[in-house]
Formats: sequence, structure tokens, C-alpha cells
Amino acid sequence: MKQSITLTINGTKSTHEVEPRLLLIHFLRDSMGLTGPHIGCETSICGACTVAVDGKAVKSCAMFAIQADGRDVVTIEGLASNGKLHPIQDAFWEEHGLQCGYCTPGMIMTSRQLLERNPKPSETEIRHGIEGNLCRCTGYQNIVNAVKSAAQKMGV
Amino acid sequence: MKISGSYLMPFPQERTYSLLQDPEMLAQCMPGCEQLVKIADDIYQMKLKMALAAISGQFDGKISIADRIPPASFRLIVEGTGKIGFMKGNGLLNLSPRDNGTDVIYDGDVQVGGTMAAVGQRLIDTTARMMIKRFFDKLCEIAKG
Amino acid sequence: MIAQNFAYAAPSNLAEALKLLADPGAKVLAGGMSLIPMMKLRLAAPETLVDLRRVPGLNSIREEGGRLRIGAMVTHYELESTPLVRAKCPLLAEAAANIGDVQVRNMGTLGGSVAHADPAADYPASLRALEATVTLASASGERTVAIADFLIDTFTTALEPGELVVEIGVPIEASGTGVSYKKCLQPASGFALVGVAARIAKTAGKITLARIGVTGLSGNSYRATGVERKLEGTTGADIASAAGGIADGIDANSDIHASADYRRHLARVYASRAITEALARAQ
Amino acid sequence: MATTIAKPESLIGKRIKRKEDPRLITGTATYTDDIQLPGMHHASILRSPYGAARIRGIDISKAVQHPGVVAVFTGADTKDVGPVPCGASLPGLRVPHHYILAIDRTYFAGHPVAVVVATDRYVARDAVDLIEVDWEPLAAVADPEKAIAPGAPAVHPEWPDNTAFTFHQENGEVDKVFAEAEVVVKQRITSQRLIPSPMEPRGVVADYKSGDKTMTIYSSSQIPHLMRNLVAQMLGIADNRLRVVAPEVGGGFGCKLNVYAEEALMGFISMRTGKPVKWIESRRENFLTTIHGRGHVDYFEIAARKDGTILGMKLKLIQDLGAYHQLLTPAIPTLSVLMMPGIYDFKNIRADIVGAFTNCVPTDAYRGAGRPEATHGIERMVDMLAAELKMDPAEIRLKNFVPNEAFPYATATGLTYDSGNYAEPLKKALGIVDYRKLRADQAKARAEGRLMGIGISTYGEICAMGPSPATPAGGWESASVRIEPSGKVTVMTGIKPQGQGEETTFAQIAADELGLSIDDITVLHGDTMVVQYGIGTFGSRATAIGGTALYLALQDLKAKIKKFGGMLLNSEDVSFGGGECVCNKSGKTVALSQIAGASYRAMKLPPNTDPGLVATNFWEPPNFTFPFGAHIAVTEVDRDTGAVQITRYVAVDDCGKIINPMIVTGQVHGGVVQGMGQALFEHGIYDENAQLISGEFMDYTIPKATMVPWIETDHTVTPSPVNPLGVKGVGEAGTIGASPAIVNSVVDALSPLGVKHLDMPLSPESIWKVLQGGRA
Repeated sequence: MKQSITLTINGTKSTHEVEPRLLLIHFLRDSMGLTGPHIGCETSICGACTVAVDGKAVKSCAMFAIQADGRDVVTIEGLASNGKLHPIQDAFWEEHGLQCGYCTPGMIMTSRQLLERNPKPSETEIRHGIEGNLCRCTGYQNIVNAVKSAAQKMGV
Repeated sequence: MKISGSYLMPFPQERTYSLLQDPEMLAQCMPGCEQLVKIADDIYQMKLKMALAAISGQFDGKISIADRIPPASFRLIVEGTGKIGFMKGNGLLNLSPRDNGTDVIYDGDVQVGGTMAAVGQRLIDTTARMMIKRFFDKLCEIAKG
Repeated sequence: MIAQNFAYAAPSNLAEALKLLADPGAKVLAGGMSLIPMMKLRLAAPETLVDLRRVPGLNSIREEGGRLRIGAMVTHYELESTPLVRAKCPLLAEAAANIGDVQVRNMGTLGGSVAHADPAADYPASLRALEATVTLASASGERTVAIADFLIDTFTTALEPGELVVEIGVPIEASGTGVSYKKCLQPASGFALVGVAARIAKTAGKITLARIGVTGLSGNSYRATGVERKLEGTTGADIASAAGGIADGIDANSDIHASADYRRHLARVYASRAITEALARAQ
Repeated sequence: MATTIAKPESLIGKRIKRKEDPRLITGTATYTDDIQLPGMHHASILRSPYGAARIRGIDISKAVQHPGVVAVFTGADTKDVGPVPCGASLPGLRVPHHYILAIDRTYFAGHPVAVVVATDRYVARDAVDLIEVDWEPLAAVADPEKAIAPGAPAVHPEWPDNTAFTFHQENGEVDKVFAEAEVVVKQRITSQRLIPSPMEPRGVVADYKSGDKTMTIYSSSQIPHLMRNLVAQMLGIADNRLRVVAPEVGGGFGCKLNVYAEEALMGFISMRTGKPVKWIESRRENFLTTIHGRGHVDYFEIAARKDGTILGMKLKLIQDLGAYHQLLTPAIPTLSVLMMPGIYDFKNIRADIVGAFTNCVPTDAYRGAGRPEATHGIERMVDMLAAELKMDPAEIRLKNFVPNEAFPYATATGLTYDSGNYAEPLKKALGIVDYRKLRADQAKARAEGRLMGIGISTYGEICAMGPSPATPAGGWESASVRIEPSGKVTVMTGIKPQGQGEETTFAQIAADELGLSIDDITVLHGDTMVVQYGIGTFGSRATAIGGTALYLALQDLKAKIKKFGGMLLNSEDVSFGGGECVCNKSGKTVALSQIAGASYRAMKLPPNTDPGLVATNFWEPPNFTFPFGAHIAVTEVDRDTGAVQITRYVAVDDCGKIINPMIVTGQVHGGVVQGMGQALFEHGIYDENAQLISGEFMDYTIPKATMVPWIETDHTVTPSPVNPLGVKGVGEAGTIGASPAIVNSVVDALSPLGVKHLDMPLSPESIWKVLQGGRA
């Protein structure tokens, strides 16, 4: 039985009928056309599906869309404003913090949470901050560099 | 995966031996057992509903008893298949008297396949041992009356 | 990976939630960090999910009667970061900070974790060392049980059908008590191969209180009372010998990540590390 | 009046931000699962839970009746679809018929048995649970050594010895040098099964249009053209009616260098249902059914003189093939044999491979494909030899390297190493770590009871696969370059990046040659209807071969530009540079945009010249390239727990000329971390019943950010003479160098305890056991 949900996604409020079992990631990708967040596993290890719900980074493959009823969701698509990249996006580009790009939207959303809570993280803190996001390409070093660089830019 | 351990049953060895092979007792004590029907000598068909915290699943399977050496030892083989995978346990049970009771020493292995094997190997051993403990606890409880 | 269908309700008060939970096919949804992956793999298929997120009062942290009373829906992140918890019950904050990753800590809840009773979860070591209490509610009222009586076995708790964890109580740490949680994690899943929580108070150079909780080592977490007795009354000079008994009589888990022998060994090493740190932090 | 043209700075060798990134960092890239087609159905596959089983019956009736289900197919429906192809050939190779859905027997856990097609992916998944299979589990075998021992269960009943092939290669006087050797060291060394784990699992969308009998298949692939050829054969449709599109690909590492059952299966479904259909692999399926890597048991023997001179080597290699041959399965261990002498100068080798069938998913190319196994072997053996002779591991390497004057160097295994300066990266790495001081630190650490280790690995690899005669499907590439009427440039290539950044490096090459801004260049790839035929991206070949083809096409184009430029300038003496043609006499210039416009407008054409500015050229490499390098790992082992900490990691690689150092360093970082994964964490474990028990990210550890150290990188540059760009390739280097560096380091740390060798992964428990005195 479908149920109604009303939520705000990247600043726009809308109402939808969903099956309770519909995962938030499928709702965002298949119903809303927001294919930035990706699905990389089913055991909530990889973090490719990370989005912000009420300002908190969550794995949208481990949450039902119905749980987002009444909440505010931000995906990677909602980060750049007026064609201007978010400083973290910019830093990932500048520091070569991505290769295949599949983990990148989740990695950026988690980095955003990290910098909101800790604007000047150390290397160790960055590595801990992104341990819920797997990357198979970069060896993480340039991601660490990107987060550091973003922290500097955002601190200015 | 190897599973071994022991359980002290507060009954004499002969009684313990017969309790452990009593299909009615098995049906009552196997965690989740909903039905046990004899289909051949020493072979029983079983319906099992496993429910463990959030995990649950229906299994069709059978229990067989083999290699009997009364009242010292026998082999118990438990198999089940369901939508979430299959499991197969094969264990040798050795009985010996201890402290006015009977020490049941089991030694065997458990195989798990299908989706169940996906959630984490870490849970299989722990869960199997808990199921065994529950089985013995219940058996003692019922046998004591 | 897709869950089987179910009905969903997000009641707006506790009474309504308890009424829904009286249905044997209903299952509580707290943070969902354990439950939802299992539902996706179809290892769990509840008929109804009762989401507690709208029930008021379950996410509060209060100081009352010398204890912190923590609502079941308080998240790991809140426990890790709330100044009140960090100041008054640092061990719980430390345990929370060790769970999973930031996304999991943002969603996962104390009550959900405790009710799930995963044998390798982080909280039980600390909750046992803290001699925490668990308050349960059902349609017929509330009761409070000791954590030791609540955590019965692997995934098995004292929760009766229709009953709900609503609150966890922990003592406010006396000043001078040193605490530490040390965890050897299984690198893939982040669960504890072994986790040891230590609380130690010292007066005039002697250990007056030692509480040691262990998780991950066996099918159920436990308090290492033997180790505690060996520490209490001493100056804490021989930690290694006390910690050496941490796994005595314990039927240790064994899997592809660590054999029982190795786990027992790790328990001794991590017990020693946790006790050493707690002792150093005790004044 | 002559104007001074400022020659733009060359982009080659510059750190240029990637052109592909804006879409990736904004979430607007299109991966396979992002594709939505009108009327598209979804497929979900039922797979065998058993390592080996007979299918006594399948009942699909409930599934078929389930609301929303469009069709259910089993092996009986798909048996006439061509088999999943094996592209490798070896003398006497036994190739089992690999049906796309099992017929009456399954051969590995995860083997596809039936497929449900439904209107929605949730419904498809529900209906899979309604299919009832009457299984008869059979005895299975997962260990390759057990598989080839007498009495093992037969994976394929027709070949009870489980031997798919044997392969022998020999050079020199092996028996003689072993008989005369002053020292012989023997060791069994394993390279465990690894699960490639790209973050994007595989996925297929197939769209058949019955009206014109054309099919489009979208697949997350490294080889769209080869896939087109092979899937067209499997489905019996003409290759010019099959379009394969590899959209954004989220990592491959070799596992997408393949054609799987699902591409043909989705094609079959779309042909049968007349609707597009999508299948996206779950992570669990990825573990169970996408190829694995490695799976070696190697018995090495090395013969040497007392002074450390290596004389010869013997290898008995048992390759765990799994139950079938995927595209290149049996060829992978032959690459190990080719690389077995490493970068050392000796000519006596003997290798014997046994390819063993097991009830596991097939192994195939995974980052390095055969070369990491060989490098791990030789680098371990050289270290063991050094230990036996009490020589320094750096010294013994320097003594045995192929000398600089020997290039091009003919190896004992029949290769010709193109160029090398093997001592240079080692010396550089030793300098970076201050080797002498490091050894002194180690002595001090040991005196304090700490277990500190220093591990060196020097490696060579075969890259730029390869000359066509040496590869199963051709080894060339081509490039087409089209300068559009505006002067903007479109480059088309047959290679297919999966994160390696060729849209940027190829644009750098094109921009440089044409004197344009990199923003003027667009690089197209991955769509067989858009770009010309190509072989694909694997074996560190994209830049060395595809980039060279591009370079050659650009030369052709430049000649044509000069013709048009000369015509417009009314001069026969023109040069082209900085995006414009200059009359060398008058100094007059005409911009490329004007030239391009004129070439298409074609009011006037130069003699014997077609309109437009389009060129295509090909590069058939005369040889492979052979990058090399030296890695040093410093480790410390926790005496209490056996945990290994990498305290320092230095990688000095030589991949020839570098086009974009940022990308090269990124490739090294990623490669090193995958090598670390093998050395320390990753292990695809099948139990004795052939169940994959490390079959999810909960149990299979790919490195997380917290688990890997800072990596210090440097380079030496020894251009390859094989291609005009002088490039060699770098995609696999880090992985090849890392695992022996780490294992050598940990063995060095534990050597005071008498430890001579440890097998991967170096789990804390395995080391703890050694520390307990249970010697490895």
C-alpha cells in the first residue's frame, strides 16, 4: 500500500506516493532523476549513496524514502549554486581527488559533513571522517588533499 | 566452519542418550522447529522457522541420526533450505558420565550458503553455538518436567 | 537488494507506538542501521515497521538522580558529541565514537543497538562496565532492568513481545574515575573482534573501583568480574596479570576473521590497554 | 607587418586538471544504472546457492503469475544462445561450453539459473523468490591443488582430472645451472584470490528494435568493441546492427575486460519481449559472479652463485581457473611466466603451468594480470636468496639488474625489453628513505625489541598490450580527429577509460600538437556507433597505443591544415603552430578556425585535397613497453597483536615520458593501495564446499582511508623507443610493486625470529601465530 510523503529535496518541496519499502536511494535516483548518489553495496559499507538528511550525512541505501517524510534532503546535485561549484567540489577537481568518479558524490557529501563539524581537520581526522566511504581508485591520498584544501578555502 | 563444545546434562547417560534421539523431544527443543515427521528410520522431515532478533527465515529440511553406538555416541545431521539460503550441520555427539550427569561433547561443522552467508561470517559461529545451547537448555527444562 | 513489502507507521506518541507493537508481526524501526540491511537481503521480513522517530521524549538526554537518562532514540553521534555526555559519562561517548562510520553514527541509536544485542556491538562493553539500566515500556507499563539482565545472549534480550526500550540509565561518573574503551576492529565491517571497556577509580593510591566490560569475544558481552577483583585494592601495578584473566572460562567466537585463541589473546592485550589508559586517566 | 606569435607552452608533462571531472563532481555523469528508457523492464537473476549441484527441476509457474512479471526464462529457453566466450587459446585447452543460463547442473555458487523480467525492479526481485528449484547438491572442490589431486570431485564430469591445460616453457640450461649452483632456494608462494571490486558493479541495458533488427547494449565495459563482436555472435545478429555503449564506467581493474552471460542474456530478453531491459549487478552478485583475480600456488626455485649472481629459476605454477574460462582466463598465468625473470639478467628458466578447474567463479585479468604474481615471486625469491647469502637486498638487486647497455634486452622468456635503467629508481628510492640511516634505525629498534622491517621491491612489467600477433583480438588502436568548422576539435578513440583520465591526456596531446587550448578539445569514446573500432583499455595500453595513434592522426591533420593554410595565405612555405598557419615569407597568419571554416565551406580546395579537416591513423605497436620501478616499504609489527603498520612507503616509478604527472601519481597511489590490499587485507575465501565466505564488503576488506599510509612518489624518466611519445604506461605499476615491498618488509621485520617467508594476506592473526613460535 503506497503512502504519501512530503519532503524537500535540494530546496524544493514536493509530495509523492511511495511503497514503504522503497529505499531513499531508489526514490532519489529512479523517481526524482537524481542519479548523482550511487549504489555500491547493500550492506551500508561503501557510502556511495551518501546524501544529507536534515543536515546529517546518511547512507540513502539504508533508509526508506518514507523515513524522509517531512525532512530536508540534499544530494550532490544540490551542492553547486548558480553554476558555481561548492568549494569541496572544486577541491576534489583541483587535487585530483577522483578517478572513476563513482564514489565521488558520496565522498563529497561526507567530506561536507566532516568540515561542518571540524573545519580544520588533521590528516588522521580526515581519514576517520571518510572511513564510511570506499574508493577503489585513488588510494585516498588525493581525497585527503582535497578535503584539506577545501578546509583552507572554506576557512578563508 | 568447525563447531565444538560440550554441555552437561543432569541425567544419567542412558537417559541422556535416549532423550537426545527422541523425535518428540527434538521437535520441541530444536529452536524454531514447527514440524517433525518421520520419513524413514532415523530420518525426519522438518519445518523450521528461524527467528533471531531481526533475522527470520523459513526452512524445509531434515534431521538424520547415524553411527549409533549406544549410549556412547551418535551422529546428528541437520539440513535445511529456504529462500535465504541453506544450512547443514553435521556433528558427532559423545556422551560420558560426569558429576552425576552426562557430559555431551559435540564436534562437527556447519555449512551455510546463499544469502545467509552474505551478512557476515562473524554471525554464523556465534549463532550456531547459541542455537545449540538453546537446544540443550530447553531439553533439560522439558526433561526435568 | 530489495526488501519484502511491509506496512509502515510512524506514531506520534508512545501509547500509539506500544499499541502498534502489540501486533506480533510488528518490528521497531529506530535508526535502521542493522535492520534495514537485513531486510534488503531478505534475512528479515517484518510485516509492519513502527518507526519511532516521531515519538516525543525518546531523544532526550537528562541528568536526574545522579544518573544520565538517555532516550532510546538518541543517536551515536549525539552521544559522541553532546558535551553533557562527554563530561558526565565519557565512557559512553567513547564507545559511541567507535561505532561504524559517521553516516552510521548519524542514524544509529543507542536503544536500537541495545535492543538488537549484536554480540560484537560496541555499547555492551561500556554499558556493562557502567552497570547501566534499561527501561522498557509496554502497554501494561514500564520496568527497569539491569543491563546484565537485559542482554541475555546472542541477539537475545529480556524484551518481551510488545515491549520497547525507551531509556538507558548510566551513572554520572565521579570525578577522578578514569575510563577507556579499546577496540580491535574487524577491518571490513568495523565490528569489534574484541572491545574492552574499563572504569577505574583510585583513592590514596589504591584502586577502589574497577569495572571491566567485554564485547565481541563471545556470544554475549560480559563483565570480567575476576579481573575487577584482581585490580580492586591494589595500586594497579600488575595490570598484565589482572588482564590475563579476562577470557577465563569464556567460550570465544571463531570465524574467518579471528580464531577463538586469537580473540582470547586480543582480549588480554586490549584489556591491558584499556585498564592502563583508564588508570592513567584516574586521579 | 609580421606579428610575433607567442608559442603556447607545451601541455605535455603539465599538471592539467581533468576534463572529465566537472560531470563527476556534480553528479551529472551517466553510468549504466542511470539510463532510463521508455517502457524499460527490469531483470533479476536466480543463482545457484551451491558450489556444485544438479538441477532436477525448475518450477517457474508461481513467478510467471506474479503481478508485474513479464517473463521468466531458464536455461531451456536460452540454450541456443552462443556460449560465454573464451578468447584465449593454448595447445590442448579444454573449454567447457559456458551456457548463459545453467541447463541441468551448476558449477559454482552464483551460477545463473533463471531470470525474471518485470515492470519494476522490486517486482522482479520478489518473483525470483517464487521460483522453485529442485536441487541435488553435489560434491565440490575449491582448492586448486586439491582439485588436481587424484580422487577430487570432477568440476566437469568429462574431465575428471580437473586439468584444463598444461603449459611448459623453458630456456637455457636449467638442469645444468641448478646442478652447478652454489646455492638453491625453494619456496612455495601463493597469490590469493582477490575480488576486483570496482565501486560500480556491472550492469547491462539492452534495447532491441524489432522493426529494423537493431540492438543497443549499454554495459559497464572496458572493451565496447570486442563486446559488440562477441555478443553479436552469441545472439546471432549482425555486428553492424549491434551498438554497444559503455557509458561512464565506475572502475574496472580488469573485471570489465570481459564478456559475461548477462550481456547476451539481456539482449536475448529484449529480443524476446520487444522491450528494453535493465539488469544491475548487486554487490553480492559482483562477488559471486564477476571474475576474480590471482589464485596462484607457485613453487619457485632459484639458483645462484655465492656472490649473489642469479643463474636460473624454476617455477611450477598452479592456476585456480574457476569453473569456466572467461575471456582471458587461461592466458593470465602465461603472462606470469613471461615476466618470471623480472628485471634480472639471467637466461635459464623453466616454467610449468597447470590450469586447474575448481567450483569457483572464474579468475581472469585483475590489475596487473599475471605480472603481480610473477613479480611477487621473483621479488620474494631474490629477498630469500639475499637472506640466505646474508647480502643486503638492495645490493643483490643492483648486482643482478639487466645492465643499461644491454637494451633492447632479449629475455629468457622471449620478450625484448625496450629500454631500462633499473638501478636509477632503486637508487633514488634508497636516497629518499636514507637507506643507510634507516638500517641503523632498524638496528636500534631491534635492540629495543621492536619489530621494524624494510622491504624493497624492484619490478618490471609488460605494458601497452600489445603487438597484434601477441594478443588474442588485435593489439592496435586508431584515432580519428575532426576539426569542426569552428576550429574546435573532436577526438575519437577506441579505447575506453574507467577513471584513468584519457579525456584529459588525449586532449593534452591534441591541444599541444594543434596549439590550441585544452578546452577546445573533446574526446569521445565508448560508443561503437560514434567512435571507430578499437580494442579497449587494459594492460596499461591506452596512452601508449591509443595516444600514439592520436599523435599520428594529428600529424596527418597538421599536413592537411598546412595545405589549406597555404592556400589561404597564397604561399607554399607555411608552418603551423600555436593554432595558426604562418607564411614564413610574409609573416601573415591565418587562424585554425578560419582554416577549418574554409575547409568545410570548400569554395576552393588545395590540389588533391578533400574538404574538411578529418584524419584517422592507426598504431600497430612493434613491441610491448616495459615500465619499471622501485618501491620501499617500512613497517612495524605490533608484538602484542601481530598487526602491521606501514610507517613509510616510497614509490619511484619509471613509466617513460609523462603526459600528466597529476594523473600518473594518482594511478600510482591507487595501484599501490590495491597492492597493499592484497598484501595485508584482501582474500577471496571459498570454503571446502566451494561457498564464497568472504562474499560481501562485511567480510572482504578493501582498504579504507584509515588503513593506508601516506605514499611518497617520485619518478625517473626513461623514454620508450617503441612509440613516438616515449610513453610506457602506469595503470598497473603500483599494484605490481606494492605487494612484494610490503611482504619483504614484514618478513624483514620478523627475520630475527627466523621467519623466511609469509603468504598473503598478512593478517594480524597469521603474524601473531608466527610470534607464538608457530613458524610460517
